[in-house]
Amino acid sequence: MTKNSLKTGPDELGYYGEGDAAMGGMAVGETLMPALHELSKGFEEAIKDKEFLDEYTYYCKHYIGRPSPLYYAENLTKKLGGAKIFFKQEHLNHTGSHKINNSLFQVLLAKRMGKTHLICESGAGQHFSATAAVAAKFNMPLIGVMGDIDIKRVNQNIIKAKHYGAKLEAVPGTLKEAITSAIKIWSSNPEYAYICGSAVSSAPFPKLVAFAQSIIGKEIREQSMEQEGKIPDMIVGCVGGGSNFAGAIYEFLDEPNVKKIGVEASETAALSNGTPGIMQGMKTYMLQTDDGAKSLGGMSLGAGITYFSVGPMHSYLKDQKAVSYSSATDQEMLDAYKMIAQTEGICSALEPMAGAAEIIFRQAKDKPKDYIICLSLCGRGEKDLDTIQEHIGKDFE
Amino acid sequence: MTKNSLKTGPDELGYYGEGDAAMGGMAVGETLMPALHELSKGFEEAIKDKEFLDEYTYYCKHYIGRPSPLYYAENLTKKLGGAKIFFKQEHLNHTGSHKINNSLFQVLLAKRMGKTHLICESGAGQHFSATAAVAAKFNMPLIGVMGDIDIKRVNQNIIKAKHYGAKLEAVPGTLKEAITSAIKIWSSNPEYAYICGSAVSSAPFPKLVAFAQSIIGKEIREQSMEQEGKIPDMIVGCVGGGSNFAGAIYEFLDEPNVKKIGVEASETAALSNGTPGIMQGMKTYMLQTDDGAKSLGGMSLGAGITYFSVGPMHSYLKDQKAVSYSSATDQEMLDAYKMIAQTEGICSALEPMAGAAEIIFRQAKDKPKDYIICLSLCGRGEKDLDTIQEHIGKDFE
Amino acid sequence: MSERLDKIFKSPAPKTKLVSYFVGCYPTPEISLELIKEAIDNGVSILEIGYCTSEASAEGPIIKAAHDHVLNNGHNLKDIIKLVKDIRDYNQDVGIVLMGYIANLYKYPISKFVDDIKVAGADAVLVVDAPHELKEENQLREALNSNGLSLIKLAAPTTDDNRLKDIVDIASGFLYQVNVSGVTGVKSANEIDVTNFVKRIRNLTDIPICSGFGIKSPEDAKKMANSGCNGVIVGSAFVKYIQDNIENKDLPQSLGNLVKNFTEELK
Amino acid sequence: MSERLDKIFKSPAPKTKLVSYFVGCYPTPEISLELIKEAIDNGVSILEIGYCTSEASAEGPIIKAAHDHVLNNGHNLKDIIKLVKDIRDYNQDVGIVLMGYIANLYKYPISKFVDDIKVAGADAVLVVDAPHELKEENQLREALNSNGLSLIKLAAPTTDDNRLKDIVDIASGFLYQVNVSGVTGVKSANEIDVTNFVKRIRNLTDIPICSGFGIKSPEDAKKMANSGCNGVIVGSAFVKYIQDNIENKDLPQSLGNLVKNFTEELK
Ligand SMILES: Cc1ncc(COP(=O)(O)O)c(C=O)c1O
Ligand SMILES: Cc1ncc(COP(=O)(O)O)c(C=O)c1O
Repeated sequence: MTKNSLKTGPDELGYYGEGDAAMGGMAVGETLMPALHELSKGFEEAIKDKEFLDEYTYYCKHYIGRPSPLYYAENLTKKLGGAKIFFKQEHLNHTGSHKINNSLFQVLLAKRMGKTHLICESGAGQHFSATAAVAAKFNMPLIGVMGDIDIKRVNQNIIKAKHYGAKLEAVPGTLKEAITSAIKIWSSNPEYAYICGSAVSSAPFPKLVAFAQSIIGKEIREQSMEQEGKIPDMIVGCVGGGSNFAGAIYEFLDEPNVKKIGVEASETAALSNGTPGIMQGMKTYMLQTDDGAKSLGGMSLGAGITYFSVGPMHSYLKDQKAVSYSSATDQEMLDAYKMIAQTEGICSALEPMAGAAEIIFRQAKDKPKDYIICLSLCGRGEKDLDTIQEHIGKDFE
Repeated sequence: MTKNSLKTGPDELGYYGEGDAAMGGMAVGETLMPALHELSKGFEEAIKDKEFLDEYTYYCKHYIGRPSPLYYAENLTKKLGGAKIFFKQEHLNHTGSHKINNSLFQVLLAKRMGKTHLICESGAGQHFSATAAVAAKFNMPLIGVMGDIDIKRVNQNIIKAKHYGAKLEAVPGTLKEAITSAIKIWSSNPEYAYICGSAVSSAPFPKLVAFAQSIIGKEIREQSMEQEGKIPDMIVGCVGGGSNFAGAIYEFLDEPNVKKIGVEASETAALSNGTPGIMQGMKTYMLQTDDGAKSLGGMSLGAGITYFSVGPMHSYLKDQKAVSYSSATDQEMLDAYKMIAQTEGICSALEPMAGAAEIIFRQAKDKPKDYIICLSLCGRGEKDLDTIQEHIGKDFE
Repeated sequence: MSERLDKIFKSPAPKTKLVSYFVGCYPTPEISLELIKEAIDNGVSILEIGYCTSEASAEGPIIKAAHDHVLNNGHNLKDIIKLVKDIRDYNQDVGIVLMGYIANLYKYPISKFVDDIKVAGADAVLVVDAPHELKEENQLREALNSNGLSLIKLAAPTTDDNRLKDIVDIASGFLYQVNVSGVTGVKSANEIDVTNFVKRIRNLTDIPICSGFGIKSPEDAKKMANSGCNGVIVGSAFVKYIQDNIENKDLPQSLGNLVKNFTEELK
Repeated sequence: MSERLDKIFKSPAPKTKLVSYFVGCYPTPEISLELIKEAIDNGVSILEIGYCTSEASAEGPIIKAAHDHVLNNGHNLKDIIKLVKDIRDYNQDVGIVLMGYIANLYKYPISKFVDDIKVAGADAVLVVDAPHELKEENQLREALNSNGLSLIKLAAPTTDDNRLKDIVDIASGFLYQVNVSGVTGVKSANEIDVTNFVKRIRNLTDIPICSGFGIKSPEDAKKMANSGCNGVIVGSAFVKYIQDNIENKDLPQSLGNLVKNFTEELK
């Protein structure tokens, strides 16, 4: 890694960038600091261990079903009449989203580190059901924490996690409350492994999660070269905590010719509308009151991107002007869902439809026909069917 | 193909085997006979057209996400303590089952034949949602027929199909009533393409569907050779109409060393408990009254294998003693579901759990450790979560 | 080849024969016989007596409901053959065609079926889902032919000339010309289409042609009679009438009147 | 380093200091001040005045409920600093530690925060989620130190000796020894564990040690005092008492009595 690479960060203490502007860090209670250092060490050792990496690759292939295809969305492309649009089909992964790349990696790491119990938080329940699947596979008990608002709207993931043998801990609220609660449970059981679901929280999680998800971008490069003879001109993904998008762009961070757009839910668009703050273990852009006392932000239909804050790598990349960040409304996501269901026969989760909306309504049309846009299509729609029916069900009658 | 190959059949009129014992044929009304001959011709031409086959292969890879992994179910293997068990992970396909292999093939064929409208029937709704996805992708209107009992229990598939733009036609009953109704609709619109969902009905469907699904077995061979250095000793799959199992075993039909077991639902075990008859377009084993006036059979929890009859290829293979057929009860399927969810972290559809039950309760234990059993894990469980909760939900509390 | 059917079509009157479909044993064996007697008395030339199967693939909702009723009452092909015998005992001139699906015949099995219906006095059999591609059709056709009975073949609007040639080559008794694609009792037949279709068949064969599907009223029947066909087939219209008046004590008589309305137009 | 804290720990009486945690401005700024005055009058040596953040990650249900109450009433760090000033006006000897999370300080921002609390009369700050790995901890610590104030550091059961060395090296005022892993007010502290932990710390430093988490009753406090620590910290027990008696007009006085029950055991 070169000195001027965007891939070098974060430093040992989890900082992306330097000086006061650095993002990330470790803002947690003393009880967990040893666990975080242990995890850092375990992570750095593991990724030098070829056997471990081979094990990860093995299960990526056989259990998750990787590589996920890079799919030319021909009908959507023609409908929009501009850029050539590709979907990175993460929704075809076992358990239905990109989350399992990370769950698998972290559970394998926990196993390597001799951990026997797991905790996780979840927003859309994708991370919970993915981690529960992997936990079953590696025979470790799991407690998953979720907000009651999310529990209602993504019920299937809860049932699946339960069938895999995981226990659910319900708290009032959504993802941010689940994260705070998960940290509390971890503090009470610091010998457990906390399987963090996005590129958020204290170091080393943002780095570790981005590492696990970076397989997405590596495959995009290979597949795009093989299929199109070049890498994409633009990569777009939704951003909740930012893990799928981090995974999609990491490979291309040092290639400024690849334009990168992360799309948040407009109700919780930390990068577009927030300011730097320190909450939930990290310094990063977030929506909070001026005095720093309260997190803010409304509700998006995308349960997994209803998060007032964002992973620190993205705050850094925003400050570096290396990546652009925008946001999409509920209506835009629903419109994108409908268009993609009907043109491509893909029932997507709502979260990635934030990215799709950016492409459909703002990016594709005015681009030349050989301009390649790759969308991280990071989740399938089963969990959102009730929500979609409730809002635009009549459109399909 | 050699004269004595089990792969040669069926003959031009759709018969598997010879003389009075031959199974299959074309037992449909005159109105549809020309359409069936046209389809036969279209099929035979298409499979000689490299461009067409390449197109199928292309979408298998990019749209469906093939190859599906051949996954070593290590925990289940250890739990049972006998044979080495592999899952052919068809549940990871786009739309969640093997059905899309066939939907894709038939819709591409329909397109090649200049068809503009599609009809299909469905039991578990997997074939409906898969065909609806492909229909959306190739921009063809689709009418799907389902029994009202099934519509209730696999509701998510109906919603997805609707989102893809398909129309649902509800009839009282389950799969058999849906098939009869679909044929009636086709008779009224013989210029439509009927996308038959299993290896059943009049010729050329059994052959055509088995051809489309045979990609499963081809991949099993390659993957098993690569991973294990040999082909499986046994292949097990559930049998409703028999398409996933046909697809899994076709490749190995002329290899008697590969033991093959098809597992029906015990309530509708046509091959174990039925006699030859002619209904729904084909001569085959079926459950019917002695006088041939009424189809019989109870209800299984596996919507997709609640079928009183079975594809004629299987009847032929049974008569030839080339393949064994057994059956599994609801309780066995539920037990297998639970075991696989908890040991492997896979939430399977109930149908393939008929095959899993055969392996778990009757095949694996007394086999040597290097004996390879491959299960066709042909569908994911989301559609069945309500049913599972209703029956064994409390087991997971 | 059935001599009785031959004789019926050779007879100049009525100009156009009325072929009427009844679901055998519907609503009960006794009433079914009464209805059929009235039909005979009011000028029907040929009776199609339907036997039932649960997976019938060519029946619209009207006939399906009648089939379900008979199946639920437990009457099967044996009862239908008995009905045929009773009809034949009542009348020796009317043509009797057993009509249904291959499922029941296969199980009967076929050779015994032919023996039994011959004894009962039937003239022909029409099997909806037994095209000549089907082995059992070949067996049945051979058994019928060698017993002086007919297998009634169908020609559909989708049947092209090549295939039509094959069909008329093996047709016996009369050719059942299906007017519209689809199930019974739903679509209406179009006069011009039917006329053209009759012409297309006439170019290939002299066999009597009976035109069926989509004939709902005496007026329809009259129009279709102009197409050049030798007979018109009415099914759902009669079954529907029976359904609608099932509680009516005078049903046989009133059905007879309805049949007369048709036969009057076809004289 | 705060001279006042130094003086408190150098003073021989009480033998074990009572450090009591109150949620600042809870239930209201006025009552909060009354409660704290009573605590002072009943022998508390050091006050921890909690300021609130919505994402507090170390608080159990009791303190979380109080935090939510204060946040919902719209009181923020500024109001807490005003409360500190009022307390200091009332009493010049009691130690005052502001306790909370880095979120609010960062936004204040830190340098101004230190200026303001110095003026208000606080002695130290304890930031739950600011380990020495955090840049803002370093800034805060430096600013406090150069203003004669202390940053209170924590040692947890999970902190190993190597890390403990780093912590005691930078500790000031006293060391907050966390007795149990977890959130406030849930688990109970175990006497033997605490004694061993105090010994482990004592091996490395002479800094006063205050032992907190899991001390629920005067008896608990007395037991913990035997561990060799210099102070015991009681938080949830007082907050819970306030919660349970929030409607009580005599709450300040009765809280004072409760505090006295503790201080009596620690003399
Ligand atoms: C389908 C899906 N997409 C996206 C996200 C957002 O997470 P991230 O920003 O970490 O990719 C989630 C989180 O639950 C999700 O389930
Ligand atoms: C998941 C699944 N498995 C199996 C089947 C049975 O079909 P077949 O026997 O054709 O494979 C179905 C049919 O709907 C299905 O959905």
